[in-house]
Amino acid sequence: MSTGALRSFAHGVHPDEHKEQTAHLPLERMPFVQRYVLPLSQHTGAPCRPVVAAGDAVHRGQVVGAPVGFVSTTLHSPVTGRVAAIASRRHPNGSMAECLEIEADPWSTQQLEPAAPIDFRALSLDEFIEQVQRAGLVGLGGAAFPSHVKYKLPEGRRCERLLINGCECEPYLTCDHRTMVERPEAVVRGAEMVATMLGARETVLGVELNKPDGMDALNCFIPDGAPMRVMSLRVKYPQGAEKMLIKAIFGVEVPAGKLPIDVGIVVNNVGSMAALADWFVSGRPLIERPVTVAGPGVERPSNLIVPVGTPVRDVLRHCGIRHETRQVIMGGPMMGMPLASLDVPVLKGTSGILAFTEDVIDHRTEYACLKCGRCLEACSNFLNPARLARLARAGRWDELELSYVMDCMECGACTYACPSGVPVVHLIRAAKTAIRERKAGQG
Amino acid sequence: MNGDVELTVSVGQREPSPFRMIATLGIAAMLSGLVLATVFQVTKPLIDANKARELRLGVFRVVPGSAGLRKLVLRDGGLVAVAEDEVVTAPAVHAAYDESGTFLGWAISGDGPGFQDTIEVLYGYDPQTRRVTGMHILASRETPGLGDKIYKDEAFVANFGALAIEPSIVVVKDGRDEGNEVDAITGATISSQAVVRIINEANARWLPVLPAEPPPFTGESD
Amino acid sequence: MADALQPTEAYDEFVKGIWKENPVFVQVLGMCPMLAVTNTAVNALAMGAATAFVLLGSSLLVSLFRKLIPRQVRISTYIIIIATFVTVADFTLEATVPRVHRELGAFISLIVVNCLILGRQEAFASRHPTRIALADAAGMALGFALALFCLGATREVLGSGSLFGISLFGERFEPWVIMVLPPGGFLMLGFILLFFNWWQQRTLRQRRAGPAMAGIGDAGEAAS
Amino acid sequence: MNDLFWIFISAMVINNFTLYYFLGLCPFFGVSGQLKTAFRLGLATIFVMLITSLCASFLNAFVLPYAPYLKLIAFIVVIASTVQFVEMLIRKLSPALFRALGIFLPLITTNCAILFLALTQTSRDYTLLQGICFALGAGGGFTLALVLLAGLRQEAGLARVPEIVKGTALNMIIAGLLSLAFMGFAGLFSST
Amino acid sequence: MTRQEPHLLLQAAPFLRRGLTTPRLMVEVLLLLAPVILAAVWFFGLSAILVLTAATAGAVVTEWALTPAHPRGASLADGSAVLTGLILGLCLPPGIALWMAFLGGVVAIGLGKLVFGGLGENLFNPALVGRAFLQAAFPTAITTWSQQGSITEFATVRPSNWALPLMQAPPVDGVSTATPLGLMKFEGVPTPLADLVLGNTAGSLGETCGLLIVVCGAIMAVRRIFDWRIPVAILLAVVVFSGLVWALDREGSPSPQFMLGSGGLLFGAVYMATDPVTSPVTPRGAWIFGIGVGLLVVLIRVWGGLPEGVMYAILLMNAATPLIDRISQPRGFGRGRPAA
Amino acid sequence: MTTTLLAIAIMTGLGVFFGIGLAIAHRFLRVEEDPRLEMLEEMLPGSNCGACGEPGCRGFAEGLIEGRLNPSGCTVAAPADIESIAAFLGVDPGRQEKRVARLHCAGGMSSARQIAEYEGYGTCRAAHLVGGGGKGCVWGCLGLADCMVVCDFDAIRMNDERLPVVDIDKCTACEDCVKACPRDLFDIMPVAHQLVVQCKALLEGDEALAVCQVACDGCGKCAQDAAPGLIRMESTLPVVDYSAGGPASPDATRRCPTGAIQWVDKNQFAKPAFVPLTGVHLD
Ligand SMILES: Cc1cc2nc3c(=O)[nH]c(=O)nc-3n(C[C@H](O)[C@H](O)[C@H](O)COP(=O)(O)O)c2cc1C
Ligand SMILES: Cc1cc2nc3c(=O)[nH]c(=O)nc-3n(C[C@H](O)[C@H](O)[C@H](O)COP(=O)(O)O)c2cc1C
Ligand SMILES: Cc1cc2nc3c(=O)[nH]c(=O)nc-3n(C[C@H](O)[C@H](O)[C@H](O)COP(=O)(O)O)c2cc1C
Ligand SMILES: Cc1cc2nc3c(=O)[nH]c(=O)nc-3n(C[C@H](O)[C@H](O)[C@H](O)CO)c2cc1C
Ligand code: SF4
Ligand code: SF4
Ligand code: SF4
Ligand code: SF4
Ligand code: FES
Repeated sequence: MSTGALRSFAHGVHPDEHKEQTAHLPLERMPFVQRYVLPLSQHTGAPCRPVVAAGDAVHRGQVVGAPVGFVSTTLHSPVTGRVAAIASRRHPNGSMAECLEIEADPWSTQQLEPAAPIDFRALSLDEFIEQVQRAGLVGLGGAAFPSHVKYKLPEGRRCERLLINGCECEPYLTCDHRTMVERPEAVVRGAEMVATMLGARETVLGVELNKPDGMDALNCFIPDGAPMRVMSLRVKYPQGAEKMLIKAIFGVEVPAGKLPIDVGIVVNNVGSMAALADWFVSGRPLIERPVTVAGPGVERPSNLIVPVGTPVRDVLRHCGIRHETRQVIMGGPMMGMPLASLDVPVLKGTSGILAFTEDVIDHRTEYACLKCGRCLEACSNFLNPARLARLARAGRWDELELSYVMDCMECGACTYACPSGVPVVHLIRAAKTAIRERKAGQG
Repeated sequence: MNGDVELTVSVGQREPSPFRMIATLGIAAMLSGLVLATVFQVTKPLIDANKARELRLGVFRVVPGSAGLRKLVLRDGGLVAVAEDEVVTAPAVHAAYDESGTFLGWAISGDGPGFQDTIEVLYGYDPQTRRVTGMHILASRETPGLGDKIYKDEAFVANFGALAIEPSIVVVKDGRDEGNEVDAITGATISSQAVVRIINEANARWLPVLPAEPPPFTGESD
Repeated sequence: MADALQPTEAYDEFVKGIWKENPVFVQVLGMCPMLAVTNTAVNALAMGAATAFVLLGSSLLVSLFRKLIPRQVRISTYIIIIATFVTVADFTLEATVPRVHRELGAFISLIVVNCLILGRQEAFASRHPTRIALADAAGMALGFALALFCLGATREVLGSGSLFGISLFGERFEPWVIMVLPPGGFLMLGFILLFFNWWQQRTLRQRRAGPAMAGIGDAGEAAS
Repeated sequence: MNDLFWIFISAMVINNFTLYYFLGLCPFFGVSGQLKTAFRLGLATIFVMLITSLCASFLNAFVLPYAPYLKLIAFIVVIASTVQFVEMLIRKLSPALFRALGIFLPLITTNCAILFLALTQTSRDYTLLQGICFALGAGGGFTLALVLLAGLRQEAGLARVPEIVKGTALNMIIAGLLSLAFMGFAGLFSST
Repeated sequence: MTRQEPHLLLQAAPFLRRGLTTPRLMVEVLLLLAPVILAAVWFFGLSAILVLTAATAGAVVTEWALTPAHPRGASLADGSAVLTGLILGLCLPPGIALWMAFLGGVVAIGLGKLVFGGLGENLFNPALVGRAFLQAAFPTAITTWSQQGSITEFATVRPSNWALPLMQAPPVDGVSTATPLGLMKFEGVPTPLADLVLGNTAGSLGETCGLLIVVCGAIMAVRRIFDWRIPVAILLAVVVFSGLVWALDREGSPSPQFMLGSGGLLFGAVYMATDPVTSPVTPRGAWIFGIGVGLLVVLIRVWGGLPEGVMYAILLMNAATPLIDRISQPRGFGRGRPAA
Repeated sequence: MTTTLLAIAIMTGLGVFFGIGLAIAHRFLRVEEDPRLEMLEEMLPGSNCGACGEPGCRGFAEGLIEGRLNPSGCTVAAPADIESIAAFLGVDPGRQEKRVARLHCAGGMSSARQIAEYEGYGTCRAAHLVGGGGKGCVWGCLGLADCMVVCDFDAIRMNDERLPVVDIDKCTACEDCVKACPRDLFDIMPVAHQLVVQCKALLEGDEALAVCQVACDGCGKCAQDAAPGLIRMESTLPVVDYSAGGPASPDATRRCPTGAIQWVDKNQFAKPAFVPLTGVHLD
C-alpha cells in the first residue's frame, strides 16, 4: 500500500493540469487509415534497417525494420498492406528522415496473427532482452529509449529496485492514467516480469495524487505479499523525470552524469510495462500506443490507441479539429515539440497530440531577465537557469559547461516560471547542441 | 607608414655584450644625474623662496602682525632653533616676531583625518593669553562647497581669532557663547570637528614642550 | 630610408595623434593623470604642457640615440631619460608657478609612468628618425592636451560654474559638485567616450547607407 | 581612531587609490575582464606595494637626505629593479607561483599607483610601520576595487549594452558608479 | 500538398507559462507603493506631489527619449521607469528644487539603467544611482530637511522647490531642521520611537512612516513579489550588529530600535534592496547580500562621516552582487558542489 | 659642485649596480622556455601597460603563442610591429591559395517555401530546433544570421533575400561560420573552385521543387555536361570533385533547370543591403 506521507522532490513547478478534458475518457481504438509512415528512427540510438522493399506486401505485426547494433530496435508494420515507398519524409522533429511508407490494404481485417504466450520464467536474462528487442519495445515515457538496453545491466551493477513511473506530470496528458485505470493487470504483470528477470527485490509504482483511481486499480492487481507497492506523490512537475522520481520516492540523488542503474534502480513507464506484457502474453509487438488527443483546438478530446505511423492529420481529423487551431504539439505542453506540418506520423514515443487555438497560445513578450530567481526556485536540477540563459545568448560555451549546462534535462520548469518571458530552456537547448557539435568537431 | 620603419628587431638577434648594457645604463644615469643636479641647483633658490613666502604668509595669517620667524625643532626632548633651510626630519614649530623683534606667538602645524583625506592645519598660539590667534589650512581635500568652507568661510575662520583652549576647544552647532567654542559649519560638521580636533591634539603635543622663553629673534629668515 | 621621407609624412604623423589616434579617446592611454588633474581647465592645461615637454624631450633623445641603445636595456634607459625630464619639469613648475604645482601634486611626478610616454618611445621614437619622431610626439602631446582640456573645461564649467576661474553663470548658480569629485571624472570621461563612439558610428552608418556602399572597408576612403 | 588603522582604512576605502585618486587605471581597466586574473593581479599588487614601501623607507632614510632631487629616479630604478629580481627569483624557484602571480609583476612595477605610494609615503613622513599599513591598505583597496569591477564587467558582458556604450565608455561609467558608491565611506572613523 | 492551409505556429516548449509577467510585477509594486506615497503627501503636502512628479517625469522622459526601440517609448509599458522615478522621488527631501528632482530622474534612467541596456541589465539600483548622483552633486540641497507641515499648510509649497533650473534655492532661515539620524549623530539627541514608527519626523518623503512600509513589505513578501530573505537579512543584521555596538557603548551609540526605525532603512530594505535586478538571484546570495547591507549601514551610521548609510550600503552591495552570485551558485542536482 | 658630483656618483652607481645586477640575473636566473616567447616579448613594446587585458607583455606573448590572441590586440605597438609579429607567428596568408566560405543554399525568401511560422528566439540554431524553423526545406538556410554574427571579420552580410553574402575579400577562411551554421551550409573552398552547388536538399524532382524553386532536383544534367568525372551524383545531389576530373567550366551549369549549380565569379548572390549589426538578434 502507499505510504501516507506526501513525498516529493525539491523545487519544481505546478502548472494548471488541464487533465479534466480527457481524464475520464476511456481508451478507444483509432480506426485504420490509408497510409502509414514509419520513420526508421523512432527511438534513441541507431535507426533500424529496412528489411522489406518498396512494393512488398506486409501484414500487421510483421517485422519491417531490423535493429542495427544493440542500441537500436525492431520495427513492425502497424497494418496489413503494401510498402509504397522507402523515402525521405517529414519527421515530427522538423527534419526529413528515411521512412517506410505503407499503404493499408482496405480489404484486410487487420487481425494480428495470434501467437503463443511466452513463459518469461523459462528465459534467461539474455533471452529476455532479445525478446524485448524483438518486440520493438521502447520507453513510452517520452525518450523512446530502447527498453532492452536498459535491462542489459552494465558490468558490476545490480538492479535492486524497479521503479514504475506513473506520474504523468505533463499537463493535458492522460494516456498513462487511462492505462493504469483500464489495464492495471498488464502494468502489474509487465512490472513483475521485469522485476523477476532483473532480480529486483522491490518494485514501486510512483503515482501522483491526482490519479487516485489509477492507484486503486493498480492496488487491486498487486498480488498479496508481492514485493510491490504503489506510492502516492504530491502533484508537481517534473516529478516524472526519472531522477526526480527517484529522489521523491527513495530520497536518493542519482549523481550527475550517472544513470539510475548506478544507484541500483531501473525506471520504466507504466505504458512500457503494459506493452511489455502484451508481447509476452499475446505476441503483440509495439505497433500501437495510447495517445491523448486534447486541447481547445480539438472537438472531441479522446484517449486513443493509435497505430504507430498514423499521420497526425488523420488523428486530428478523427477527433475533429477546429479551424481556429494555430498550433499543434506532439507530446505534452511542457516538453513536447511543435509540429510544422500535420503530415508527420505518430511515433512510438508520442504520448499526446495537443491542438491549441490563438486564445491559449502564449505569445510571450520577452523582457530582459530580471534576475528574480524564480527560475532557480523552479529548477529541480539545482541549476542557475538565468545564468545559463545569459551565457547561452552570449555564446560562452566554456563557462556554460562549467555551470553544468549539460545536466539540464530541458524540463522547461524555469521557462514556465519566468515572468520576463525569457526562452530559458530554448536557449539552453540551443547551447547544448552547439556544445555537442563543438565537442564532436574537436574529438 | 611602411617605408620609414626601421625594424631594429631581427628575430634571434645576438645578445650585445653585458658590458655595453652596463655602459649604456651607466652613461644614461650619469648624464641624468648631471642634468638633475644642475636643474636642482638652478631652481632651488626659487623654490626655497616660494616656500618661505608661503610660510610667512601662513604664519602672518595665524599670528597677526608677525614679520619674522624662527624655526625650532624637537630634539632630545627640547626645542632647538635651527636654520630655516636645514633639512630636518623632526617635527618643527615656528616662533613669530613683529617688526621690532618682539615675540608674538607660536605657529604650530598639525594634521589628522578630515572628512575625506588628511587635513593639515597651521594655527597661531599666544602663550600669554593662552588663546589660539588664528587658523590656516595648509592642505585638505574636503568636498568643494561643503568641507572646503573650513578655509573659504570667513566666519568659520574667524572663530579661531581669539579662541580659548581650556579645557579644550569644542564644536557647537547652535552659535558660540563660550570662549572655547567653535561654531560648526552647517553641512560640514565633520570637517569642522576635524579641524578642532587637530588643534586640540597638536596643543596636547606641543604646549608642554614650548619653552617659556622663546629664542631671541635674529632676523635671519628674511 | 630616412632620406626618402616627404614633408607631408611628418605632417601626417602629427595630425593623427590629434584625432584619429588620439591617445585618450582612441588608444585610452594615460588615464590616471587624465582624470586626476582635470577638475579645472587650468590644471588640465598645465598637465598637458608638462606632459608635452616630457614627451617631446624624451622622443628627441630616444630617436637620436636609438641606434646606440641595446634592446635589452632599452626600457630602463627610456625610463631614466623620461624620469630626468619629469624631474626637470617638476622643479621648473615648482619654481615658477607654485600654486599650480601644488594643485597637481604628485601627478607631475607620475608622468614618468604614464603609459603614453613610454609607449610612444617604444612604439615610435625608438625606430623613427628624429623629425618624424618629434612630429609624432607633438601630435600625441597635442591630442593628449586637447583631451585633458575638454575634460577639464567641462568639469570646471559644470562643477564650479566657471572657466579658467572666471564665473560664467553668476552668483546663484548651483555647482554640480560631483563633477569635481572623482566619480564625476570617471563619468564625464565615460560620456565623452560615449559621444565619440556615437559620432563614429554615425559617420560609419552614413557612409555605409550612402551610394558609396561598394567601398566599404576601402582603404582609400578611410585614408582621406 | 588608532593612527595605523586609520592609515590602512583610509588608503583602502576612503581614499581608494583607484576610485578616489585615479591611480593604476591601466591595469584597473586592462585586467578587470576576468575575475580570476583580476584577483591575482590584486594579490601581486599588494606584494609589490609592500616591496615599494620598504624600498621607499630605505631610500628615505639613507639616500634621499643627501640628494632629494633624485627622489623620482631613485624610486623608479630601485623599485623596478627590486621587483625584477624578485620576479626572476620566483620564476626560478616556483614556476607555479610565477604563473599565478609573478607574471603580473612587470605590469605593476611601472605603474603610477606604486610610484604614488612611494611619493606619498615620503611626503607624509610615514614611519616604516605606517608605510607598511599604507601599502597594505592601498594594495587591498586596489584589489577590492579591481575585483568588484571585474565582477561587474563580467555581468555587463552578458547584458545587451548598446553598441555605442560598449567598451571603455562602459568601463568608465561602471568605475564612476563604483566610485560614487565608495563615497559612502567618506569620513569613516574620522569623527571618533 | 494541394490544400492551402494556414501556417502552424512554431514556438519552443514549454507552451504554458505562469501568469505573472514583468509588467504585472511592476504594477503590483506600484500598488504597494501607493500607501507610502499617500503618507508622503499627508506629511509633506503639495511639495511631495511636486517632487514625486518631477522625479517621475525625469525618469519617463529619459526612457522615452533614449530608447531606440521602434515604437519610441515602448519600454515604458513595463512600468519600471515610473517605478524608478517614484522610488527616487520618495527618497528625496521635500524641499528639494524640482529641477534637481527632474535631473535625478534623468540620471537614474540614463546613467543607472539605459547605458547598461535597459530593464534588467543594470548593475546598480537606478533610483539610487539618481539619488547618489544628486547627493554628490548638490550635497547641501539634499541634506537640507524641512519640517513636516500641518494639514492647514497642505497647499503651501516649500519655496526651495521653485528654484530656477541650475540655480540655487533662495536661502530660507528657520525652516530647515535635522533628521533623527542627524540629530543623533551630530548632537546626540535621540528621537522617540513612536515618532519614528508613525512618521512624525523630518526626512525624505517616503521614509518617515515606518509602520506603513513594514505592512506593505509584508504583503509583498507574502505575495512573493520579492525575495523575503533580503529585507529580513538586512533588518536582522542591523539589529544584531547595532545591538552589539550598543551593548558595548550605551552612551555614545544609538539603540537598535532607533537604528531600525530611523532614516531610510525600512524603505531601503523593503523597496530598494529588493530590486531583483541588482540583488543576487540565489537564495544563499540573498542572505549574504542582506547581511552585507545591514553591516554597512551600521558601519556608516556609527563610524562614518555621513548620518545615513542605507543608500551607499545598497549601492556597495549592488557592486558586490556579481561576486556574491558567483560564490552562491546552486549546487547542481547529484553533484553536491556548486557550479563554477 | 659637490651636489653635481654627488648626483653623478649616485646615479652612475645606481645605473651600474643595477646594470650589473640585471646582467648577472639574466645569466644565472634563466629559465628554459619556449624560445619564441622571449623573441615575442622583445618584439612587443614592453611597456607592460595591461591595456590588452593580459598580465603584461609577457602574458600577451603567451597568448599569441597559444593562438588565443591576435597581434592587433596590443594598442601600444606600432602597426608595422604588429605586422612583423604576425609574420613571425606564421600567420602568412601569402603562400596559400585564397580560400573562402561558400554557401550551399540559394533558397532565399522569395524562392523557398515556408510551411510554418516560427516565433521565438531569433537565431538559426534556436529556430532549427523548433520544428526545423518552419522552412519547407529542412536543409536550407534559415536566414537568421548566426553566421553573420559569428564572423569576426565582418565578412558576412545578410541580403534582401535573407541569405548570407560572404565578401570574399574580407573572408579569411577561419571556419567560424562553418561551425556556427546549424544546417552545415558553409564550406571553405578555394576561390578557384568556381563551380558551387547551391543546394543541400536530399529531395528529387517535384518533391524538391515543392519546397524551393531553386532546389537541386537531382536531374544529373550537370554531371553529364561537365568534364568526365568532375561531377558525380551522390544520392540526389551533384558533387564536384576537382581531383577526379576537369577542367571545370561554366558549361556544367548551362542546362541546370533550377540554377542550383552556379559558376561563381566573386561573391555569391546579390550585394546585400545594409543591415545594421545589431537588431537582428533582438527581435
Ligand atoms: C547512452 C545511454 C545509455 C543508457 N544506458 C542505460 C542503462 O544501461 N541502463 C538503464 O537503465 N538506462 C540506460 N539509459 C537510459 C536512461 O536511464 C533514460 O531512461 C533514458 O535516457 C530516457 O530517460 P528520460 O526519458 O528521462 O529522458 C541510457 C541512456 C543513454 C542515453
Ligand atoms: C522533464 C521530464 C518529465 C518526464 N515526465 C515523465 C512522466 O510524466 N511519465 C513518465 O513515464 N516518464 C516521464 N519522463 C521520462 C522518465 O524520465 C523516464 O525516462 C521514463 O520514466 C523511463 O521509462 P521508459 O523508458 O519506460 O519510458 C520524463 C522525463 C523528463 C526529462
Ligand atoms: C557628497 C557629500 C560630501 C560631503 N562633504 C563633506 C565635507 O567635506 N565635510 C563635512 O564635514 N561634511 C561633508 N558632508 C556632509 C556630512 O556628511 C554631514 O552630513 C555633515 O557634516 C553634517 O553636518 P550638519 O549636521 O551641519 O548637517 C558631505 C556630504 C555629502 C553627501
Ligand atoms: C520588488 C521590486 C523592487 C524594485 N525596486 C526598485 C528600486 O529600488 N529602484 C528602481 O529604480 N527600480 C526598482 N524596481 C524596478 C525595476 O526592477 C528596476 O527599475 C530595474 O532595476 C530596472 O532594470 C523594483 C522592482 C521590483 C519588482
Ligand atoms: S529546463 Fe533545465 S534549467 Fe530549466 S528547470 Fe529544467 S533542468 Fe532546470
Ligand atoms: S525567472 Fe526569468 S527573469 Fe527571473 S531570473 Fe529566471 S530567467 Fe531571469
Ligand atoms: S547560419 Fe546557416 S542557416 Fe543561419 S543564416 Fe547562416 S547559413 Fe543560413
Ligand atoms: S566566419 Fe570566417 S570563414 Fe566564415 S565568412 Fe567570416 S571569415 Fe569567412
Ligand atoms: S597611467 Fe596610471 S597605470 Fe597607466
